Amino acid sequence: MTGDDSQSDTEEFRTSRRKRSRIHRLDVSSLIGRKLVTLVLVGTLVFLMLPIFMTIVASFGTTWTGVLPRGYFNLDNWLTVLGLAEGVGVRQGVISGLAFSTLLATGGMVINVIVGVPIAYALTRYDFFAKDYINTLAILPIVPGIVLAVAFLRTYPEMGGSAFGLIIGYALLKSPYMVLTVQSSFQAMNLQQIEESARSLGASWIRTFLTVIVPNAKNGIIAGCIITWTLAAAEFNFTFMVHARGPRPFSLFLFENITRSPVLQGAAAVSVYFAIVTAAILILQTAGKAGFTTVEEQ
Amino acid sequence: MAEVTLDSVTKRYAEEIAVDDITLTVEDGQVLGVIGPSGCGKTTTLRTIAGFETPTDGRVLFDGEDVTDVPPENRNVGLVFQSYALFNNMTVLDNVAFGLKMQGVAKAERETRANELLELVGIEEHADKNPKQLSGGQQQRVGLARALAIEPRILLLDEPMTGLDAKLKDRLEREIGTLLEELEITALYVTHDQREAMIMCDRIAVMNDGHIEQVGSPEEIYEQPANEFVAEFVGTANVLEGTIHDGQIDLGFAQLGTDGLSVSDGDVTVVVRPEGITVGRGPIEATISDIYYAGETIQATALLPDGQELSIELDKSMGRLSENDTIELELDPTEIHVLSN
Amino acid sequence: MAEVTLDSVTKRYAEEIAVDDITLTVEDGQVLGVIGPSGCGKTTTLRTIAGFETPTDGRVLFDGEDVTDVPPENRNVGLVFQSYALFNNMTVLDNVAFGLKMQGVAKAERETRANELLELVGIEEHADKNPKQLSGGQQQRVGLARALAIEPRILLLDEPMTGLDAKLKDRLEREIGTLLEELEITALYVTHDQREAMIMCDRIAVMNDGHIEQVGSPEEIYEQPANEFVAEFVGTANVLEGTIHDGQIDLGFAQLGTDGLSVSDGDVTVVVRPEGITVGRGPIEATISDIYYAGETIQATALLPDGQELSIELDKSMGRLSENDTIELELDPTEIHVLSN
Amino acid sequence: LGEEPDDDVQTYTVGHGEYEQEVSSADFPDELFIYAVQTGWSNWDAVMEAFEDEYGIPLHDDQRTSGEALSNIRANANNQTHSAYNGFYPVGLEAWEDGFTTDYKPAGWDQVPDEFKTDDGHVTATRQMTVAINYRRDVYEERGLDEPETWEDLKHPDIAQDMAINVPGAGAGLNAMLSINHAYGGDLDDLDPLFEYLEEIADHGAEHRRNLDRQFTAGEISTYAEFDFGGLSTKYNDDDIAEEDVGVMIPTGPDGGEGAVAAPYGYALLEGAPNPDTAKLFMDFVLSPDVQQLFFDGFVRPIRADELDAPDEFPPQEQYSAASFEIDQIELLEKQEDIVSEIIDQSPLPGVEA
Amino acid sequence: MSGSTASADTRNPSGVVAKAQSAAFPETEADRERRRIVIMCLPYFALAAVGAFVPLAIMARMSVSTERFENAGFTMEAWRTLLTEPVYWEVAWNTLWFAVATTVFSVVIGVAISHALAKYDLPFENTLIALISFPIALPGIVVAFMIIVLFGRTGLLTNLVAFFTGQSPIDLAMAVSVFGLFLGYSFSLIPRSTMVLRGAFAEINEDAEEAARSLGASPLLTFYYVTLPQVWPGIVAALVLTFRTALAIFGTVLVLPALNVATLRISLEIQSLGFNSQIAAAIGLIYFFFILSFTFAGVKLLDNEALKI
Ligand SMILES: Nc1ncnc2c1ncn2[C@@H]1O[C@H](COP(=O)(O)OP(=O)(O)OP(=O)(O)O)[C@@H](O)[C@H]1O
Ligand SMILES: Nc1ncnc2c1ncn2[C@@H]1O[C@H](COP(=O)(O)OP(=O)(O)OP(=O)(O)O)[C@@H](O)[C@H]1O
Ligand SMILES: NCCCCNCCCN
Ligand SMILES: [Mg+2]
Ligand SMILES: [Mg+2]
Repeated sequence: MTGDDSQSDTEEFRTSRRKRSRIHRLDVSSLIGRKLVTLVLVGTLVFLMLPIFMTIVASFGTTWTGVLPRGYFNLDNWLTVLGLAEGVGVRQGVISGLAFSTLLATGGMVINVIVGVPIAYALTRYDFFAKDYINTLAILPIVPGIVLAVAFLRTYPEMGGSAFGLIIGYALLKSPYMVLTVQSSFQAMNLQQIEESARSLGASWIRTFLTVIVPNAKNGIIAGCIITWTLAAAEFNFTFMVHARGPRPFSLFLFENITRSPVLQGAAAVSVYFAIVTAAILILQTAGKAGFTTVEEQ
Repeated sequence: MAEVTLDSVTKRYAEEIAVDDITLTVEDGQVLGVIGPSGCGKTTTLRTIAGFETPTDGRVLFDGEDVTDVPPENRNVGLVFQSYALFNNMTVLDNVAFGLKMQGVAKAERETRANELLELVGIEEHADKNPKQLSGGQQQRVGLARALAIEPRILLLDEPMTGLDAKLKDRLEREIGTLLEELEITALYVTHDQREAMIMCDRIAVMNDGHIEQVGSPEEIYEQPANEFVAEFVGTANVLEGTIHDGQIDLGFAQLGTDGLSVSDGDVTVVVRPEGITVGRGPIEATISDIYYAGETIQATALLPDGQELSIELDKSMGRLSENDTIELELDPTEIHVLSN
Repeated sequence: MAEVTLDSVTKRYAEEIAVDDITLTVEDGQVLGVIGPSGCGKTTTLRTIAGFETPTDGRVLFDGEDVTDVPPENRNVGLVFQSYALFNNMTVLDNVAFGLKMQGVAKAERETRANELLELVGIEEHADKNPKQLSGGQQQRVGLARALAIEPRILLLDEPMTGLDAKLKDRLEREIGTLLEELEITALYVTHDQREAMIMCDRIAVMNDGHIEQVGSPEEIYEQPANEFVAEFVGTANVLEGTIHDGQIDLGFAQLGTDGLSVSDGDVTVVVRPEGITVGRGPIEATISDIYYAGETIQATALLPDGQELSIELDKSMGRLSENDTIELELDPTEIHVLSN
Repeated sequence: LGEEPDDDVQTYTVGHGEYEQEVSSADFPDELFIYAVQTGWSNWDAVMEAFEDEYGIPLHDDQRTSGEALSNIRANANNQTHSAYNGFYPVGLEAWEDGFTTDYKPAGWDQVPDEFKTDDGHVTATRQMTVAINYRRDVYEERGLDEPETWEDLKHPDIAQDMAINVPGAGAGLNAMLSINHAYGGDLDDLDPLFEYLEEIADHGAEHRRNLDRQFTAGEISTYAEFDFGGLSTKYNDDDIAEEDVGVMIPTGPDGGEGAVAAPYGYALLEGAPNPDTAKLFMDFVLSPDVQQLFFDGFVRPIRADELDAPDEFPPQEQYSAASFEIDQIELLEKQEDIVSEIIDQSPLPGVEA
Repeated sequence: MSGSTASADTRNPSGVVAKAQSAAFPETEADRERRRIVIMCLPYFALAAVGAFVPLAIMARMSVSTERFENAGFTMEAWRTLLTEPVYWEVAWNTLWFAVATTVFSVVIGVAISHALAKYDLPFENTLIALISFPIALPGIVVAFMIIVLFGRTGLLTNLVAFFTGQSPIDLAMAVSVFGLFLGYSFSLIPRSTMVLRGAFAEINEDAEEAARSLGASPLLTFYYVTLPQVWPGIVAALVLTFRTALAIFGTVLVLPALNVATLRISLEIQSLGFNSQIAAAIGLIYFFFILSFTFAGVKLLDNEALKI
């Protein structure tokens, strides 16, 4: 074979390779436009992520006139929303409100675990009387927080302003998220046989539930914790009506900064929220990993 | 180790009867195979013994003691599932040690014993892995070691090999069979593969539609099936109809003596296995209508002049036969089993 | 019907080579079995022929025509999957008629033809049901009828029996085998069950790790395996090491003549199947270390004085033997296959 | 909570006339809850600090608007969490009418003009704010606009495009709109002049928005109708914007007539207050001349202004004289809800529902 | 207890009383299981009773109270007002059409994304999924802020368009408009619908798709005849869950009040319109029963498997 031949062979080979990579893919989107579908994906991603990113960036800016915020790196917005800035403006302890809200959200989350995990389990594992109705209730967003709050205060006047009332409300309003996420975790497990294995090995039912079932559903439970925690930490409607005394819950601070402050300051407030959400996610994931298992995750 | 007895156990679900008045004893140290078509009640029977199902009627006895209402965790029964059902939140070692932990065995001791069991099933080097990292066969060994760790009175295995690769299954069948024998453990082994049951079990129960059709040794089940269902379900069977008179069985295409058979005149159904048919010589003329080379053996279908078909087995030494070749057959009277008369 | 040729086909994924330079021809009307361990590239080979994978290198030819870049829908290839892959949103009849509908065949005509095919596979009475209402075996027949309806040039079957009940599998193997033969269709039949391949296929390709280790008739594969892998993978094999000198094979425990074998002095590896070992008489003394009643046969392991083990098969007529019994064996020199010398 | 030793207990005399009584420091709470007494508004920072200095009682920083305070009072009808209402005077009258207030006349009550207190001592005004137009002088200059003097001037497209009026639910918003309505000849029974006006500015991009001062300094809006307090405190106290860039003027109607409501703010002791005595102490404190002066310092016109010196930073007195007017608070109370809902239904400006 | 004498009837009690009794004092595994179910459901019912059922009953009472601040007297006035005042019909209509529109849009986008996630070899797929699902954890008021950041007067996109067209950003700002609100809803709903749909798309039987192709179906026909019917239940589940969520969104519309929907109206009744607690309660009840029956229909209609996030 001469060098020329081998040259043209390679050439031909390349052409056919190129042609091949263009042909038929299985999915229909190649026809209506894989490009279009990818564009939708990328567009959605940008739509969802860009404002989050811009919020964080803007919170460190000095002005935002024109396309992009300018004047970095500036902590004034953060100091202002955290109540640490000199001069006029709201001085109330934002930090204490944050701590208070963290406590409330954690309380709501804990109740959601206690309440949501068992019922999600019962609904996934067993067949029983009125199951469909109970399932419906368990995943129902009851009523908008504001009217629930009015009814709540009318039912329990003494709970006005109590942290306990807020925790109960958060637990109730956010429980559907816990039930739904944990349910999908249970559905992905071989629930019955795992449970039966543990029991045949001498574990009482409750021990089985706590040491085998729950740890195996940990991803769903952690996901549920994250969602219920972050939503409770910023639950505005119910808080707004029921909160009266004690440090001002974070959600009210957030709402005020979003609706009543210039964009850069709002951005700083929302960034504070992102920061605590990120911290909560990291803590919950770390705690979840450490607490539930004897093996390293792959 | 214990003797298990099911005493007239019935399990009824809303729509149907899963187990229908079963009475059965598995003797101490015996491995009972349970075979039968899908949905015949095998799993339900096992779950009733383990205590997860409350029988609608009847009792479950371990060594004569009524355990019908004893909770599963107090029965000391080991379970092995087709799906492995391992605890993915624990290492392989902790899976095996779990039962001992529940018994309150100290950590050091239970880990020693769990390691011994992992060695027994040949996967000691994987002790610290997550079960998910193991292959199917390895996971099944973990499942077995975990069940054995509590030294169960009874071991229940529900299709533990289904889904494994043919080659691997072969190896595991032998290994687990040997292990069960050595440990002298009482076990119920559910499978839908009759060959597996014969290789691994001391006795076999053939179930159908919630009933037990027959219980016996593999030989009994294979050679003296109680009825047509068992004959057809276990191995290849030629079930033939005939009549008896004058001490002769008349199958139409063949007449056989009834020496050694206690039969009376009238209609008769007999079972003849392929191995009971001698090929190459004999009074029956037939044509090969189908022939398969199957490695170890050559299997064929012989078409008789009266239109009946017989499953037969050819000897390789007979040389190449092919479809439409004519052969001579003889039924061995001693290999004939009378089903009903 | 067509002849299929794979010409130096390689399929590389990011991490690994699934199919490694395979060249293979399936002749018009032939059924080629493809066997090999999990992950060896069987499915990838089939998908390449069907057009769902573009080979990294090499060509696929149908009747000499390069179809490497023809989209699947224009190849006229029938596919049958282990998972059945039926369209659950259509009736059984519509499943079978789907391919004809795609060809633009008029409704009345395609239904007539679909009904014919359902009759062919013996499930005409289920035509109006939803596939989910059928048993596994019935669903697989629908899958087959659906693939056959388009009168494909080539039929590709990927483990169509895996997951079926042993009994049902047995029956379907024979039925489908007969059907493929009658239709004289070119087919590739993937299975991990070597017995199934032998029963159903004209020729068998044994794959391992992306390569083809051997292609040949079932007899060739079983009786003259090309290498140890094939010998071990297909059936039960005793692979023995020995030396040749003076026209004698010395296996340590036995000496055999080399009549009819073309071998030279030196080390040798031979394969002996259990059927090649006569049990009951002979010069080799052994102890039974393991014995299984398997219905049709009794399988055992014989422990030789030098510690080697041999898989053997016992004749039922030999009466009850059990573990630790001593037996005498003889290797049949004509049944020995030399692997390497 | 341990009992304080006896010798630390102090008593104070509070109340006007028949309401005179002793309050004891033994009854002081750890924190006093009064609605809408909050940092960042009306110089309450200084008032809160002074009160704590004087009596050692911190006040809860209650960041509510008057309307929010009223909703909270109503929602907690069966168990009040705060001791007193504070905020927009007519909203206080609503709470009074709903029966949530109780009678108490603080020391200095007699100094409060009659039209700014209820006879029964339930609601008492403590300060006053006048509707003003706050505008960015730098932006106006850039756009080549004249400084505004009347509501009419705001119809200019270059002004209306980034102008905002607070929502009707907020006192500042409602008063700004009542001012416009009055300026164009409407009254509490006829809001049509307001809607005609809003129509015109809506076409150019004006909106309803809530708390506007920070958005104003950030340049998101260049003009907003608010109280004088808002503009003045931004002008003089806000580091983010130069003093000369903020203009505050009291607008007249198109023909130079009245165009700026002077709106009273006040407080009311709540029925069932958790700490009534301490609340009374606070109410007396707020009405005392020193504290009234603190309001002045924070650009809020105290109710006892006549007794004090007004700072120079306020717009010229002539603007107030020419433009400001008062609304009958009792009449407003009766009609307020209908007015708010009518505005919500009919305002053409986006953002009205908030 | 001695099982030996137990008859079929005593082993498996029927009738509610007998069942309750056996669950309280279990003797058989079946009884113990029944007790477990009760115990597992109990915490939820305790919370729901305290936090929802009793307040809901009080709310029902509230809607027929003659007094605004306490439950007293009886009048149907609030219900009559709801039926007769056109503004409430408008609120109902706004609520429905807007929830339907945003739901359909979000599910369509979700379908495209799930399809891409299931079918394309995307880089960093797990990160992508994490990013797309993250907004599920964001409350409505924060979501509204996201829209302000993009489309407000200082918004990035507003100013970008302004920069290129030379128009004033003030004219271009769309955050507080029905369009802005639409995007705000979509910001919350797209991640939810995508997470529901992802399951359906991940479970597509690709073998069946390949079977169809080999039978001569083009990619488009394969999608129509084989893929779509498989993902349809997932799409319905996504529609159900997304629609429910759309009805319940409040924080976003509170910050971007461009359309008077039920949640906003409830807030308005309580805050700005003089604490019309009776009307707010009546709207709340209608809302509750609407979502209850809708969810129940969803649970019945769909396989449980499909109803998950
Ligand atoms: N929880 C249940 N509720 C209702 N019917 C059930 C239940 N469990 C089993 N059944 C029914 O009881 C019968 C026996 O089921 P079982 O699982 O014991 O069969 P099996 O022999 O193990 O079958 P397979 O070989 O398929 O595992 C079947 O008809 C099954 O449908
Ligand atoms: N889409 C893919 N991407 C990457 N690797 C793949 C892909 N498909 C197959 N492989 C790899 O290619 C090799 C061959 O796979 P293939 O499915 O052809 O094996 P197989 O012989 O059919 O196995 P089995 O018997 O388990 O079905 C395997 O190692 C597999 O992991
Ligand atoms: N920090 C927000 C200020 C809102 C205005 N408050 C008005 C209170 C009236 N007293
Ligand atoms: Mg079973
Ligand atoms: Mg494969």
